Amino acid sequence: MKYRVLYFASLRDRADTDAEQIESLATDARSLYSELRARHGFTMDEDRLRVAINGTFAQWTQTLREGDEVVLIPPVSGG
Amino acid sequence: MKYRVLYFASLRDRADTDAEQIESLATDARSLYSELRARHGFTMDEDRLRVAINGTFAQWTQTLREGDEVVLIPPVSGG
Amino acid sequence: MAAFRISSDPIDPAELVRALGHARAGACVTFEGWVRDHNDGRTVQRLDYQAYAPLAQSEGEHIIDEVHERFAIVEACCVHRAGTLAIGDLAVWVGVSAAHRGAAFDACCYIIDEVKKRVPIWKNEHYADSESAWLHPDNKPIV
Amino acid sequence: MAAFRISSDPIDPAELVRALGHARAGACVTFEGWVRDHNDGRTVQRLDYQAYAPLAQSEGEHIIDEVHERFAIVEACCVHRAGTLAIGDLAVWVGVSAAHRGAAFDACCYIIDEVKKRVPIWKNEHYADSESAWLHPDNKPIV
Repeated sequence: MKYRVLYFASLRDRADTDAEQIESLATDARSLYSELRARHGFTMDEDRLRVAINGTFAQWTQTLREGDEVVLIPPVSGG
Repeated sequence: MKYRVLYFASLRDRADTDAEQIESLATDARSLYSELRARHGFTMDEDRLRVAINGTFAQWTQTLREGDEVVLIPPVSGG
Repeated sequence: MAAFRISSDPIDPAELVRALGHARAGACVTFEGWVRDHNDGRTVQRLDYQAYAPLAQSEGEHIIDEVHERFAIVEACCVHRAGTLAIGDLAVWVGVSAAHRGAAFDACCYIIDEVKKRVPIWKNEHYADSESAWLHPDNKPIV
Repeated sequence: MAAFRISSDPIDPAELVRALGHARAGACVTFEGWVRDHNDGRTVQRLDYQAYAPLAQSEGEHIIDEVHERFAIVEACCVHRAGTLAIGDLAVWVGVSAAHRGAAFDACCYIIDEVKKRVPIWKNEHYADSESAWLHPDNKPIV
């Protein structure tokens, strides 16, 4: 399936892009992140990240649908 | 002895003056306040007031000297 | 400029905040006390503040000294109005800068708590029925 | 105007405080987060903030809704900067008005705590040695 993935902060630097289209067999956010770790060499474990799907915080186990926007949220540091 | 007494807030309203010279036999702040209560009809007990002598918070038992400035401090309500 | 003062003129928060600025300060907490239109169930129309100025000044400065001893702050300042104020007017301003926000919140809170407890300033509320009353710290009128 | 927003332009606290004013509000507490010249022992020269804007907006609005539910306040507002900031710049502003000061302090503190925990905004610190590092909430750089 095709997903749109957005990257922020250190993940954006590591992926060297702010967004990309991904063609993947992953059907949930967790397995998609495993693929992306392998692809970009992300070092952060999944339990340090949160995931948002289509603009809303979601569970790693949430089933993905064709065209979903998946956003990996590293620990935030606003303020 | 002669003292200068300053009044604030409800005590000023009751005494109908902000300051006065008092000729008194009182030798400490407590006995001076007793006299002033009688003179002006103040209703507040001494334990609701604080006293300042010559610009500094003082004890009711502090001995007064000729010319001291005695200030009766009702419960404050700034802020 | 003294870090505590009684002012007959309106308070300018922007200017006061600028004076708290420092390159090592990452947090600034301010408290503003505004004249409310009600107290203890009565409609308030305006306030007068009376101060015993010399002792208010020295007691206010003591409080500022205390927060520098007790909290890891950079700067602290408090200005209290005297005179007649209308609803919505700024009656008291407290500002604290610090490296981190915890100390700034704690110190700001401490200053206003202590000013209300200890500094010889009195509030006379004028009510809609044209009565007025001096308040003491639990905000009940003194009869 | 939304009670939470991300701004690319400098924040104007005076204007924001005015919007919190209300005749029944007797207290206003503000928090300002300023860019510090140091963090974790390193000299900081400037910051960049990156935000995931749509989620930052909705999460920020949730936080403002929460304080209205939890605390007896009148108004609450938070504005967070995005983009590049210099030392001393105002990075985040929080303001809360309330009838009484306790609720204003508590709500202001709650907002900044939750914004720092939950809102998807990231700080990139640029150091004197021309390195830079993205921070996470305990303020340690992420390698």
